[in-house]
Amino acid sequence: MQIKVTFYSYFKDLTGCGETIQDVSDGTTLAALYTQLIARFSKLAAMEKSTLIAVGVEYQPRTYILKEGDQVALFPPVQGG
Amino acid sequence: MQIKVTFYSYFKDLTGCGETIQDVSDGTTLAALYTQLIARFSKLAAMEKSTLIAVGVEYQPRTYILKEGDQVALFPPVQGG
Amino acid sequence: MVNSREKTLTILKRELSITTDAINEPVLLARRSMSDGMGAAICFLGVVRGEEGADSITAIDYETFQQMAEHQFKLIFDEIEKRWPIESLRLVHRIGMVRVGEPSLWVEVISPHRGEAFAACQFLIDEMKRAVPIWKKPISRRSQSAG
Amino acid sequence: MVNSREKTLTILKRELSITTDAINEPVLLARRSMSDGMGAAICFLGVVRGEEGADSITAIDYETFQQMAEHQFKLIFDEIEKRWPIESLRLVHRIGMVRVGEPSLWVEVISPHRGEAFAACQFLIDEMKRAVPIWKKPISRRSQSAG
Repeated sequence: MQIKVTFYSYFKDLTGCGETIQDVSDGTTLAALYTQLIARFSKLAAMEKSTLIAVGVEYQPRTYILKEGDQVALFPPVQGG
Repeated sequence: MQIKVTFYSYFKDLTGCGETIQDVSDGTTLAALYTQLIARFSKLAAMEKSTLIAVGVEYQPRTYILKEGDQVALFPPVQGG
Repeated sequence: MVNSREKTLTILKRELSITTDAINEPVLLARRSMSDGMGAAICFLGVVRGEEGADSITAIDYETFQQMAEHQFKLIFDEIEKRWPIESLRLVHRIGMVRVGEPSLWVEVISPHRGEAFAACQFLIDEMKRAVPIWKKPISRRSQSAG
Repeated sequence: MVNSREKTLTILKRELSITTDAINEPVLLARRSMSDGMGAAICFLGVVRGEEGADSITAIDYETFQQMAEHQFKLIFDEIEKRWPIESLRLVHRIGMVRVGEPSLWVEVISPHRGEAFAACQFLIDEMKRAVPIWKKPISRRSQSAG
């Protein structure tokens, strides 16, 4: 299935894009998705530990299993205020 | 010497006056002054532990020794705000 | 959008605005309402400072993932509602370009006593900085574009 | 009037008013000034509540020993100056008759970061309640004069 992935803040500079589509197989976790994205956007590799990941508008752990229609957002630590 | 004593808040109701003059001898402490005031204003007796005492605009302990010209203020716990 | 909620002590009046408009404190103040049981109001204003780390800056460009930011603020408001008796909670976060000296954040908390107003206001800002997807890009005096 | 002071981090702009005049927030707000290095402003407003203990009241009559109150506030301001880098500290305490729903206390603290603004503001109010000679006489709904 196809998962839409959006990047925020300087992650857009690291990947060179605001969003992308990633093809994943059934049962793919967020951790596995991240590994696949690193293969395409190598600069994400250094960010892996500090990256926050949301599905829709909720934070999700790396063990989350993707399902059809999920929209994923990847971004660095937030800093509002 | 003569010490001017001012009362605030409900201490004015307890003593029936806003201020008074108390004659004291040299070396009199605030504790001794308070005892003399109780002799005149018996309702102060119950307040002795919670009374705050200032000389001029500074809080002073009961051991403070009065000197000529001191102005003493007696009042209950403060409650600004 | 809202998690399961326990019985709350008071009904929370909530206002949330994430906007590119400048924060207008006098207008926000004029819209305040407090019932007779309320004894404390706290306003917090966060203002863009002239330096970010060692760098001298002219502005901060704030970016947000707005839909998620609104949801995450709602979760924090829900948690505050569970923890403290708050009558009113209003928050404005400005996004886009905010120049040095201009406010980026305005928070108001109204409650019966000051203890809960201070606690809720600090909790709200702490949680915002932990969970609400907003990011800062400092605009440096030299480059006008450094990150 | 001021105790011996250690070297301070910033110069404190101090304004203190103990007055029977109504607290005018918009006017106070309009007089605010913040330099480029300041990132946080907190305002606290204390308002007379409709109940005092179990009693329903219409107002609080505030009394002060003004000269001592001003001195005690100055001691607290001095202590804050030693503890936190505060640029501006303004406080208005209304005295005399203050009706339910009207503010009796307004405090503003301006500092580089929010942590010190919150800390200094809470310290100021706590210390005021401990040391500044101001007393409340609640005016009950029934008697209009009960203590």
